[in-house]
Amino acid sequence: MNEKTLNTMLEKLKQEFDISDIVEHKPRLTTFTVSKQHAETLIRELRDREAYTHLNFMTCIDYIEDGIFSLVYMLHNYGKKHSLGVHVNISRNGEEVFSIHTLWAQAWTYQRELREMYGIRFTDSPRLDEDFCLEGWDQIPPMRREFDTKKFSHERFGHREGRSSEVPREHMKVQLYPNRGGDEE
Amino acid sequence: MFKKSLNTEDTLENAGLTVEEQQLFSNARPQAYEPYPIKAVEDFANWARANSLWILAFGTGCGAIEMRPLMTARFDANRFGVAGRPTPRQSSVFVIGGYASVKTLKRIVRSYEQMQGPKFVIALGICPVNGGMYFDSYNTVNRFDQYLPVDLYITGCMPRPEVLVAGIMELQKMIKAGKCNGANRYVDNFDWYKANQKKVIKNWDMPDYNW
Amino acid sequence: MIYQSLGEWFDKIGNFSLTLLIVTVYGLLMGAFIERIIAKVQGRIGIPYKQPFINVLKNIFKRTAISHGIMFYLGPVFRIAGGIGTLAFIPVIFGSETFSNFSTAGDLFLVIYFMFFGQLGMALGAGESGHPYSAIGVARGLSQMTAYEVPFALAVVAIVLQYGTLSINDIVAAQQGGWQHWTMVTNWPATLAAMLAFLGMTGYSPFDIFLAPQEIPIGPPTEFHSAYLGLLQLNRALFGATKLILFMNLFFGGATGWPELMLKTWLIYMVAIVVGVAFPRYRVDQGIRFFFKLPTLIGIMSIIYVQMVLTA
Amino acid sequence: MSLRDLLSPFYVWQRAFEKPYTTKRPTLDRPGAPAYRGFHINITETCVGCGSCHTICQNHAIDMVAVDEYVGRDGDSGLRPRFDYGRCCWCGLCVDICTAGSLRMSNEYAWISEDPGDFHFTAGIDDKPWQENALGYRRAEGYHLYPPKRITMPMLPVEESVNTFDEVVRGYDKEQAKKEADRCVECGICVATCPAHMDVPDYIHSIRDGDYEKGLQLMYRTNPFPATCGRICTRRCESVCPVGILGEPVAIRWLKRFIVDQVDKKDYPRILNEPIGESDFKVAIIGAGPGGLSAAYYLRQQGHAVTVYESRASAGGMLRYGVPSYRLPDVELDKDIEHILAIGVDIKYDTEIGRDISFETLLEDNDAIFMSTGLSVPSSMRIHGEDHPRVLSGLQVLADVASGRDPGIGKKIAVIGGGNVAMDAARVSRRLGADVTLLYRRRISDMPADDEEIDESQAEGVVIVQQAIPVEVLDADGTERVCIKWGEAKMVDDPKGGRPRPVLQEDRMHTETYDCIISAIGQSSDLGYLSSEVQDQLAIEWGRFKPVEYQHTMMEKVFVGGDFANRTADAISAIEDGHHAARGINRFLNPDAFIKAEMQDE
Amino acid sequence: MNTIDEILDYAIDQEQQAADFYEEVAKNAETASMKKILLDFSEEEKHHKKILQAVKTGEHELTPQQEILDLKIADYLVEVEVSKNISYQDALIIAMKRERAAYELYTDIAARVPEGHLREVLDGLAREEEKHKLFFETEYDERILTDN
Amino acid sequence: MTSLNRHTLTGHSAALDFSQPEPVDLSSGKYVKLWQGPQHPGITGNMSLELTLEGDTIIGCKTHVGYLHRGFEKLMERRTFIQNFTVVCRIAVPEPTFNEYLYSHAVEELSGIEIPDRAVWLRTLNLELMRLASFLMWIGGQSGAFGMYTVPNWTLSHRDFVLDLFEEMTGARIYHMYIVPGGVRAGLPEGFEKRARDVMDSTEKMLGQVERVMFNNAVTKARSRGLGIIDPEMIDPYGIVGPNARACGVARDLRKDEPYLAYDQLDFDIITGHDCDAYGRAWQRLQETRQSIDLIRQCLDRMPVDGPFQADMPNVLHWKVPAGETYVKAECTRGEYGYYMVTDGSEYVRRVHVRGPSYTHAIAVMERLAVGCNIADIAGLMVSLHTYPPEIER
Repeated sequence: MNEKTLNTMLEKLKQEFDISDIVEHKPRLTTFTVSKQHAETLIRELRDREAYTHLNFMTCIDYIEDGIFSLVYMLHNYGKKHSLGVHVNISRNGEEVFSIHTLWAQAWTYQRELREMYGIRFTDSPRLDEDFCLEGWDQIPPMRREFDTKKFSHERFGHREGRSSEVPREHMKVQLYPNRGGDEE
Repeated sequence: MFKKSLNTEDTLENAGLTVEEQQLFSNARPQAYEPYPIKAVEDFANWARANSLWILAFGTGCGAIEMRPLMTARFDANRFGVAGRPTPRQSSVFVIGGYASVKTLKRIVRSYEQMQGPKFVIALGICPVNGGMYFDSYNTVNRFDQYLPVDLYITGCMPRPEVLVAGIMELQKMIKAGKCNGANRYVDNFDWYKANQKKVIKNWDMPDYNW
Repeated sequence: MIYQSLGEWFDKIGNFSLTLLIVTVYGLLMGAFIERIIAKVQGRIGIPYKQPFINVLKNIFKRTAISHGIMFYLGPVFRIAGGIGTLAFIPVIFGSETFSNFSTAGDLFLVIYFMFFGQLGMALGAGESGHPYSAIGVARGLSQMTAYEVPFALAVVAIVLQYGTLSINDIVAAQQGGWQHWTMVTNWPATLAAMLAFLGMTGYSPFDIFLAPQEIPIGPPTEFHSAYLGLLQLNRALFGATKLILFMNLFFGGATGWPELMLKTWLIYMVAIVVGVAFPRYRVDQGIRFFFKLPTLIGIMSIIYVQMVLTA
Repeated sequence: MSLRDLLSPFYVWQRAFEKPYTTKRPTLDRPGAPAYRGFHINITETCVGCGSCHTICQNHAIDMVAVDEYVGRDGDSGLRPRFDYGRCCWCGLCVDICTAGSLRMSNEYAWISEDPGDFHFTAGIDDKPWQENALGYRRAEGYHLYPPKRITMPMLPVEESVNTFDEVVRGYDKEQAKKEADRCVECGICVATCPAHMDVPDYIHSIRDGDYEKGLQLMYRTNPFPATCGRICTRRCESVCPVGILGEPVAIRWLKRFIVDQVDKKDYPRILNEPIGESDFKVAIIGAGPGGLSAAYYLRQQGHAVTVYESRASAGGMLRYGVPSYRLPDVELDKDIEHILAIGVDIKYDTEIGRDISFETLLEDNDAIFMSTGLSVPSSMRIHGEDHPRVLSGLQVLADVASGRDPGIGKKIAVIGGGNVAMDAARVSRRLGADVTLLYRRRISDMPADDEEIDESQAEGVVIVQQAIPVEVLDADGTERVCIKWGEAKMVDDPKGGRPRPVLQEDRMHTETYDCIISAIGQSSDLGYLSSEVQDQLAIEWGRFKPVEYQHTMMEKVFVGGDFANRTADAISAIEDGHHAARGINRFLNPDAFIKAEMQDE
Repeated sequence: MNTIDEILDYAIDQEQQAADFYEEVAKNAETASMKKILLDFSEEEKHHKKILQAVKTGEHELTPQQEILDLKIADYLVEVEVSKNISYQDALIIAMKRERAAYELYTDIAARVPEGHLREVLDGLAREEEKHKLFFETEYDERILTDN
Repeated sequence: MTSLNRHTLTGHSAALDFSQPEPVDLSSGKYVKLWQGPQHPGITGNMSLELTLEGDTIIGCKTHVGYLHRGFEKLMERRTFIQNFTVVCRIAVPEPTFNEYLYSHAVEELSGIEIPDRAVWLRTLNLELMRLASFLMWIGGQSGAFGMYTVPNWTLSHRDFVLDLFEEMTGARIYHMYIVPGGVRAGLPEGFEKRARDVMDSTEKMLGQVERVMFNNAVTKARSRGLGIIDPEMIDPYGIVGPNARACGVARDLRKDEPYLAYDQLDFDIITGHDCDAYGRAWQRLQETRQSIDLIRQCLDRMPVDGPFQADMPNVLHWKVPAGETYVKAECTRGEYGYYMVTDGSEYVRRVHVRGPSYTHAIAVMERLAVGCNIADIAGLMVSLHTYPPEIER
């Protein structure tokens, strides 16, 4: 997509919507952040007006340190061969989000997955509470960053015993120079 | 008939099932397989079992990908008496194709219990041994032998069809020698296995035993 | 059927048992042989000849820990009874006292009855298993059977009319004296109709939907296992061979010795195989449609042919 | 439904008359491809147990386990990888990363067992049938998971360097240092080999993080001479660096130097901010070389009153008087020394024991003594004519130059020896404008001097004559000059082992005249300041101190260290001796504290 | 010195003298460490003596044909005076020079006697002394000529 | 019953009607609920369909996945960049190299690494071989789903010959782990080109036979004509990509649209079809298989024989990729396969999202197309969409 048309479009959108952090990652991919209030309309506009008709995927990034989930809607315009990544930041603690299942047929599947993996609720999204990948999950949603999968796996599934490993450096210290080296007594 | 015998002493509760569902499943404990009293008969039976291994067509993990070449022209396992069988009732070998997610484990347990003895389990790949690639995954079990008895392990990721053939031959040898008694182990340690299964399968909405 | 003495009865039964054994073993062997031919087409080697026997033995040695009620037991029993019954009234070797079985004047009707009997019994047993796949398989099997029985029945009627007898032995006798006397030549439309029905009868592609592992596993015997399955397998071998013998008798001049029988039945079987490996399977509705079209037409034609041409 | 669609499928029968696709004996006929990634092979002899395979394995399939056979070899952790085939995914990353190139994979792939606990083995140690397989995966030529080549160090061009005493090595910039630090695999094998056991991987890590202050703190934990060692260390660490097995070792010394270069001297107190303990003890230290000052630094940290006695006018010992400033500028040495003194170490210059103050008095007045007087006496060649006035010692020449005196060497000189002192003498002489010939008994490859030194000196125009045994020094008749007679040597293998020994060939003698001859064949210690009784009490055997724990001697209060005691004759061992002695003195002074601590540990 | 036994006796005596020499020097040595070294040398000589005694009784055989490595260090070093505060380097030089002298002595004698058993014994003794010299030369090569 | 959402192809609105079918009253006895899978040979991989039947006709279908869920996206967050490349290939077993390529490409893009020319060609060859192998298996699967077991035996054998090539080239049959961030792991072994050409020749010959046997087949046509018709209107709203879309005449192929690797130097055209049914899709894939063979031959012709196959790389043990965000995609056998990667400058990746085409094909599209199908056709329909569960659930 040539730069000029892209910029024109972004300028236009900027006037109408609350858009920030526009980054052009490569000629065929631009991302920006839009406020939650404007997001649904913006995405619909992009689909209907700007011909970003293909939803590549929809996903979520957990910025635990900022306390937000960043929802990502990757839209593609086949005509211009250009992808737009729309970030929508929401709070990590149980904020409900608009659903786009009326825009794309597969969107509710993504939303069902995000509900399961992050615990995000989408308003009126069909079959939202059905199990998707997990069954009988009794922990915090696993894709949240505070969930420690290794620890969980070790506790619940256990490992075969009979394994132990030495650290070369420590091993050599014990074997070769037990009283020397950096450790102050 | 078996399924109605709800009041025998050594029964399982199958708690958690609705009353209608309880009627659908047996409550009787599984019983160990007793060899025929005459050794020659048992040996003959074992020979027949060894040479007619029907594998349950349940691709539980990546391992399923190598089952296809195995069963088709390149490796043609049919000539070793191996055949795929789509129903657990008729199968005698369960091939665990690698990792088992918790959700699949539930189905594996159920399918395994539906198989009629003597039955054998081959575990493919590294994941059933010690977690393999997914030792830290929250959704796959690490030690398959905690949940079902395994007769033979074939390591590799994935094990090639050639090793599968070798494994099948090894299994045949073991069966002929009468050494393959994983199913009896399952019966003997039934409560232990069930406890382990229930430890990881959290929504236990299936019967404890459903043969 | 009136026999002189009880001793003759015993002789008969003994002879029949021998026939039964030979035909079953032959059926199993033929199964392996056919499997190997299919394997060859698929670029494989295929099962060893002993495999069907081992499979049956293995299944019989297998433990059973499950039942779905009396009818479930009876399914395989009915089925094998159907198989044995069918064979019982077919003269296997023409002109041989030992291998003529209980063939009598109206045996053709009995044979056709027994052919149905087994299927229905099986259907009842499978239905009792309670498995939805069984039920679907049974529905498919029965509807397909109904479909292929039409051309088959028409063909049989045609030859009954042609030879004016209901005795298989007589029908075979009428075809003696060289290939030009075989029904295949004398009444080719009936043979054609019957052979098309035969495709459906053998359960190879394109008419194997009721046993299909892909579409629904594995049809009526989904729940059958161990010895029940062993019986079904035995029956499949026996019944398969019996059907071939019947077709051979009705349309291909029968056989005067075992080698002839084997060659002819194998060739007949090959018809199903030649078609079977080349085609996928029809859905059951497509199968029914198929049988109700061309084969039925040919069947009707064969009767007309008999009436107009042969008896004219 | 066309007729074609009915007939065309029968083509299927064509296949029936062709050869089947089936492999006849699948278990025998199909070995893995030549580069198949099958079961692991480890050449345990080559393996150094660096544990990179363990680190890179995402499945934690590799354990490093001790193999007794290999424990205690230099540059070898004594560990070998043990594989868990309940984890391994045969990605071969371990093979790719293997620093020693010892790990590879066979093309064997069949392992069947009834017991899931079976699938462990230590490759190369446990007997497995595939150990000898010639085929299997190897890392491809030209494929690396870490850069095998070192970042080139910027140097003063030879044309310039030969004319100046300015530092030759310019030091890395940040970008270069980061890149070089990146090459480290963090195995820590160097830590064992480093006499001071410095936390090499950790301070290299701090370079990658850009946290030089942390790096400095780490270095001072084991070595109070980082600026010095960053320039002139003999870097035994680099000789065992696993990265150097197949490529070039990580430039550990230059990275150390880089950290020091990044930190301004005036920030030292803030960054290091050593806690100074409370103590009433007095410790005397004889010799302000690296050993003595190192001991002083660590003793001072414990709060002891430390006094260093130095016979010369400046501290630093050999570092100042033996190492020329183009290798170690005084300002860098001072950076280290000044910080040591800054934490409260008292130093008395121009004070010679035995002359200004007696050893016995010292012993009397202090609670402990640490002696580290180094090797100050040049070894004599013990050949005829050696006492010729134009035969100078290398040490003397270097000390003269360091002190700013003219050693008066002339225009054409010969240096005898092959160690670092010889190299230094030769290169200093070049800088003073002389033509230098270096005579060495053995081959260049046998030289104990650093390879870099040898290369650089040759680049600077030093002519090295190898296998030349000096036999006699002669007067050059009627001149101020001197003649040396030397014979060619041939190298003979010693049947009892050891390196090949040079044997003089009497029929191949040469004589050459020089302005002077600098002898630098070795040094020995001067025990002159110790009375013979003291010497007896110290129980020196075969020219060495009897080894006792923590640098303690047989005398109660006396600890020794440095070249004086250990004979390895490099700064870093002296530093560690000092550190270790400090530890020993501490234990000696506060035995209760240690007993208590040890009891608590148990 | 005509018989083999006589020659061997002489050699044994020489070794004893050497041992005595080192003991004497050790007595006068200033430091205990140097004393220890010299006494070690003396022990070494006593060990040589034992070997020769064993040769005499036939328990040990001399090896006259053996090639002994000659490092020739003793050849070009200066003579050293025995003194009280003698260094290790000097002690080694003295020792190797003594062994060299003994070696030369036996070689000389051997050259004068006719070929035969006697000569073989003398040659063997020469080799033996050469071995001793090598011991000291190696020590010198290793510890003194360290080149650094 | 009236509320049941029976999709028809009349009118445009049908394509945009995404509403879920309302649950039926099972106790009425009029309907049967039937589970197909996970233990079922007619299912592509380990997944299951919850079917509601009225007679033989499906009136409701729900896809259930998760049997193969291993939490890759989570696992990748706690593995270093080099370690991840061994993990990703497990996401899609029949074509692992697409994962390897996309993962490596995303990492390279974020860290600004340019791979050498030879690596570009080796990757292209690898991906095309993978496409061929995958298509061969698919042809077998489609044929098997309709009950013809001859063709699977042939195609799977030839797939195995391609796997043999992989084994030589990469050192493994299934999980090649060949495309590594920074390039590839090795060059081609000696004699590879000839062996590859032999396999291409025999596969091409076999494909001819398959066309005669399977495609010009009255029964196949009877089964697959008119089965699972995708209305071209559905393509965007349902996110249908790859051969499924191209079979409807929509010329979308990332190899042409947004060329990656060496595809802009290869000579090929986008193949499109006009039958939107299962047969059309099968035909489309057969043609693409042939195209793939052609592309492999082109790759072999133009493969540089020497030169580096790995870019200059940092030490991977502590490799930090600069903070950034990217979405890379490639045309796999099923269509757009994409990796969305977010890094935060540490040694670990912040987030990876793997977009597999089956995500839409097997759930939204499948659930819709299944309605109105005969129960016997469900396996054929599913295979014709070329779904593969592990890439849905990861």
